[in-house]
Amino acid sequence: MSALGVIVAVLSVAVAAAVGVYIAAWVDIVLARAVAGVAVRPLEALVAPLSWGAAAALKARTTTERPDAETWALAPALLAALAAVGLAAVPLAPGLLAADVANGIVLFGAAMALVVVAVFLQGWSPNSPLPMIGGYRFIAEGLSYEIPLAVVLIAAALPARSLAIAPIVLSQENLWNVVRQPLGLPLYLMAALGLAFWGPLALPEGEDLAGGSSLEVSGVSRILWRIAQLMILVAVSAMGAAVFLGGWLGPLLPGAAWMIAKTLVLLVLLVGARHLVARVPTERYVIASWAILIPLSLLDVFIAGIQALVAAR
Amino acid sequence: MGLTATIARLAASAPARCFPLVGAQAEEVAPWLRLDPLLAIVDSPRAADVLLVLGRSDDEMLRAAAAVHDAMSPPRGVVVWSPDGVAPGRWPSSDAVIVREPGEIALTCRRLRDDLLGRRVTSSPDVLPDLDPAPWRGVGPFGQGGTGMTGGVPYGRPLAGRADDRDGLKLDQMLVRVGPFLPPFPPGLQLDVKLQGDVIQEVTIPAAIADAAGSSGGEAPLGAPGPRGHAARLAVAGDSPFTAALTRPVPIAELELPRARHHLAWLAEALRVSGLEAYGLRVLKLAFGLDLESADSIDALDRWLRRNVSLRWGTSHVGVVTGAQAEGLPGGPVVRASGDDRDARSLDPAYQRLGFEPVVRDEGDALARWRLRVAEARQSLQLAKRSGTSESTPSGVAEGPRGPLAADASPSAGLVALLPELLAGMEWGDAVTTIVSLDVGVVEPSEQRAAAGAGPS
Amino acid sequence: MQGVAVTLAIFFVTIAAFLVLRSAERRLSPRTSTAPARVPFTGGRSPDTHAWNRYHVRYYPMSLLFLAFDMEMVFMYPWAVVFVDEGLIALIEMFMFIVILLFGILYTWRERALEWA
Amino acid sequence: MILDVTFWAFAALAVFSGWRVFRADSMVRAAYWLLVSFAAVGVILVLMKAQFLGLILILMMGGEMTIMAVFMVAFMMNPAGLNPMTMVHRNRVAIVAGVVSFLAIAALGLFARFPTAPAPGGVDPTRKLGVELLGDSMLVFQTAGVTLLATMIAAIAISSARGRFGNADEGSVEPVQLVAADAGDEPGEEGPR
Repeated sequence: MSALGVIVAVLSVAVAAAVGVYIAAWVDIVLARAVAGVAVRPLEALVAPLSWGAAAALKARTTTERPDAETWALAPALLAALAAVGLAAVPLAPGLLAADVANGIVLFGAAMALVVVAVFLQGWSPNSPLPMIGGYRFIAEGLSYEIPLAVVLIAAALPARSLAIAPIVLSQENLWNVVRQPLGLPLYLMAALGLAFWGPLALPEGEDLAGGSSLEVSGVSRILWRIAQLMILVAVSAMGAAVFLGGWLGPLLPGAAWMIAKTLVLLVLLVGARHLVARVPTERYVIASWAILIPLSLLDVFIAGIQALVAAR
Repeated sequence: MGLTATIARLAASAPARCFPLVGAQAEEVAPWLRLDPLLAIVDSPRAADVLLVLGRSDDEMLRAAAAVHDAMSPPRGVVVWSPDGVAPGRWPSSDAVIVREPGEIALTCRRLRDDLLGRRVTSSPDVLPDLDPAPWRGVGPFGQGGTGMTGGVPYGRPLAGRADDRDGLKLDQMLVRVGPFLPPFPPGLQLDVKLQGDVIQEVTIPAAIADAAGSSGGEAPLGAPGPRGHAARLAVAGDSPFTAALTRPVPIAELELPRARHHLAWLAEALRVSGLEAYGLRVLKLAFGLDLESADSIDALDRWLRRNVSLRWGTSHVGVVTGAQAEGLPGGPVVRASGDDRDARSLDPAYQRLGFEPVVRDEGDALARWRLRVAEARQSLQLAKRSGTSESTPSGVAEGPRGPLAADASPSAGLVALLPELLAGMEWGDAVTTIVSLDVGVVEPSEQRAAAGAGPS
Repeated sequence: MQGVAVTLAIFFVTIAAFLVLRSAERRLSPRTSTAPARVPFTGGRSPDTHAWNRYHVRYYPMSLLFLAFDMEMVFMYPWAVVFVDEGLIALIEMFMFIVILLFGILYTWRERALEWA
Repeated sequence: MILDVTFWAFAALAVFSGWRVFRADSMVRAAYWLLVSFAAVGVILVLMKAQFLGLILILMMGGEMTIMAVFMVAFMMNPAGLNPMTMVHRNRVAIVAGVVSFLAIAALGLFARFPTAPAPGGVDPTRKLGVELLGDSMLVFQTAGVTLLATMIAAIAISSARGRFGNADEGSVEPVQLVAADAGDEPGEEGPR
């Protein structure tokens, strides 16, 4: 265990998260303009996240009458830390992995399970009605997407015979999981949108709650919350690329380039979903998740299981 | 300070984030502001740089406006749009920047924002006195104003009380005083919503609003397009063509284009509330540049809406207005979406000559109202195209985009009155979908209301 | 252990970094807070009570269902590791296990316990 | 050395946060202090080479403690502790129970014989756990499955106010009558009673 190795790993995850977040914010702006039918100007939009963030940063922090100040401060930090841990669990190339643990998808699952805590605290802490409704909504949402998320990751682990991510990537050498387990990636992406409370699953922060759990937040805290949310998007995109799109596997280019390219593809998909899919109603989402998505994810496990058995024979 | 200045320079190209307070006679200005790249309309005053006061407000709305102003995070500024160059009513903030021309609103906001962030202008000071809602400091055994487990006013407010609920649990009932400036709701709409969890138990309408919606006139359709683009569009004509049509013949094209434009602007807002802000902007652009040749664009829009499963999921079977409920309403798209074909235009010989048939849907839910409005927008373009120079026949009733206008009734009064019945038992999100789909227009100038009460002057 | 150390380091460093960044806003903008500025926003009118209350979680049956399924996941992870080695028998076992649990969802759905509005 | 420091740090955190659970006024805080305590124990498990168990503990407790928080808020008056209160009741019983269980665990720690040899290398504990669970018979899985099913059905039957034949407080109505009485009546449209 070398201290230098730990420092390098922490720094590289920080850089990856920062770059990923910036790209996500930029892609969001570009896609929004494209969908709105106004001139896109991708290069000009490159500075937009920076200037928008700067404008927001110069605002003072607001508070409410009797908030839970400590948990309110903790919420964005916790969300970001969980996203960073999730991102650290994803290998960039063979051997290039920050958090090399034997139970990679369990680590990822544990980090993502705690996202519910961060978002709930963000909504609960200000002691304000609309954010609180948002926070409670996210619990309903979180309890609904968590099981499909874990189950499709488990299905991907079946052919690899391991819960670590690198063997899962290697097990896709002949055929990527996106083809082998056709239900896996769509279910994963739906859960990923929920994790990032983004676009169609932005239930805690929906426009119907006037911003919901982040309604009372201003200034730097507001940007930090948005950054943490985008970090989650980046982390789930990277994990999706590794587990379903064959990670670093690919011809010609070096492995890391493939991994980055695949992550970006998923990131664009997830970010774009916000501009094309309407926000789903909370209650109907919960029912659909339990009555349809969870059974489908279990079906996915069986498809994966039968396939793994046939392949092993 | 060096750091602040550097960040302020970085921020210079960002849009000014505005929280609009839409008053009477400003409904036709407000939607188009979203099209301006200099501005970003935000949902929460906490995130806004500029409070944008549009049109005229009554005293009650001004009180709320002051509260919204104080809720904004400093540095903050105020821009008031007032065609006659004076601040509306008794607007208490003396440092408001007053704009006469609608076309200058965006640039003024942007300049004010830059000055605020660069610390060249001081942040607008609080309007309301710094008073706790109830005295609590040092009160009670712990000095926080509370007594016992649930008594007293800890930190200035009491705790919520219990109430029965349909699932047999007796938990707390939370009263949320919605409006008049809560973004997903129509400007001016005030509701006292009693919630348990996220389900609405009871909705009551504060007396003043019920009053306003019931009073005369004031349908505010969107102005006609003019030659000078944005600025000209924003220059509001004193009267809408629909109120004009009450008393004199108006070319049908001048009624039908604004109707289509109103429906599309409504659709843009409805899409925004559904989480599709970007697509809403596309629709808003279409509405802004709407002309007789836009039929294809509306068809494309209709196809897109019909294919979008997520929108259908969020709106079908939501907020059903039954046939019986529709019968009690004066008319309008809401009624026609519930299987009732009342439309003042059917009685107009000029429209009859054009072969006018009202668009009707039977489902009565939010989705039906969405589709009906798009279909009506399409129909309006056809009518406008076919009408040539023919004019409407004044009969004392004219069909506005929200329903029939008469000299003494606004079409929204019935809708506001229907809300308590419609919303009880709904989940919050569905309730918002329902309210948005009804297209309620609430804001009325208090002067007009007073004038209506005092009789002709 | 390197992986564990990195994970812990990343977690705590990120938390610390975000808390430090958050406290930076005091330098950027002076913070003022008056009573009217602290009123929770619902559109311009003051609330009668605190928002914190005995909040009626409408989805409580679903959350109980979740507890059972959370337990199910604990069984699935180790099962996934040994699945291929154990072969068909593992598939059948998990199939039966999951079908049993699906009856739970079916029952809940039929009882309309997932609905709340 | 670092390992020891980390272990003691998280052990201290687990104890500290366990103590905070009973000092917090807010139900949400109490629940999440307990989560912190569990998470610290989870990290300790990971440090003790039971990585899967440690992580799964954190994974499960994330959801579980949230559910607990939500239920505690729903059923406790003054759930956010706006008026200070004490979370400790029946102190004498609690002290006795605490001392007894501490002594029992301490005795276990002092007198039990722990294996002194380090865990053999090259063994994947998760794999071993899987083999143990699947084992020679289907007993473990199927017992767990049936138990969980019973849990679910019991939980729903007890907690849910609605049923497929109408609400619980109205008694059940036969489906045939339901169709006749309830035609076109959306449940969402009912007002609160």
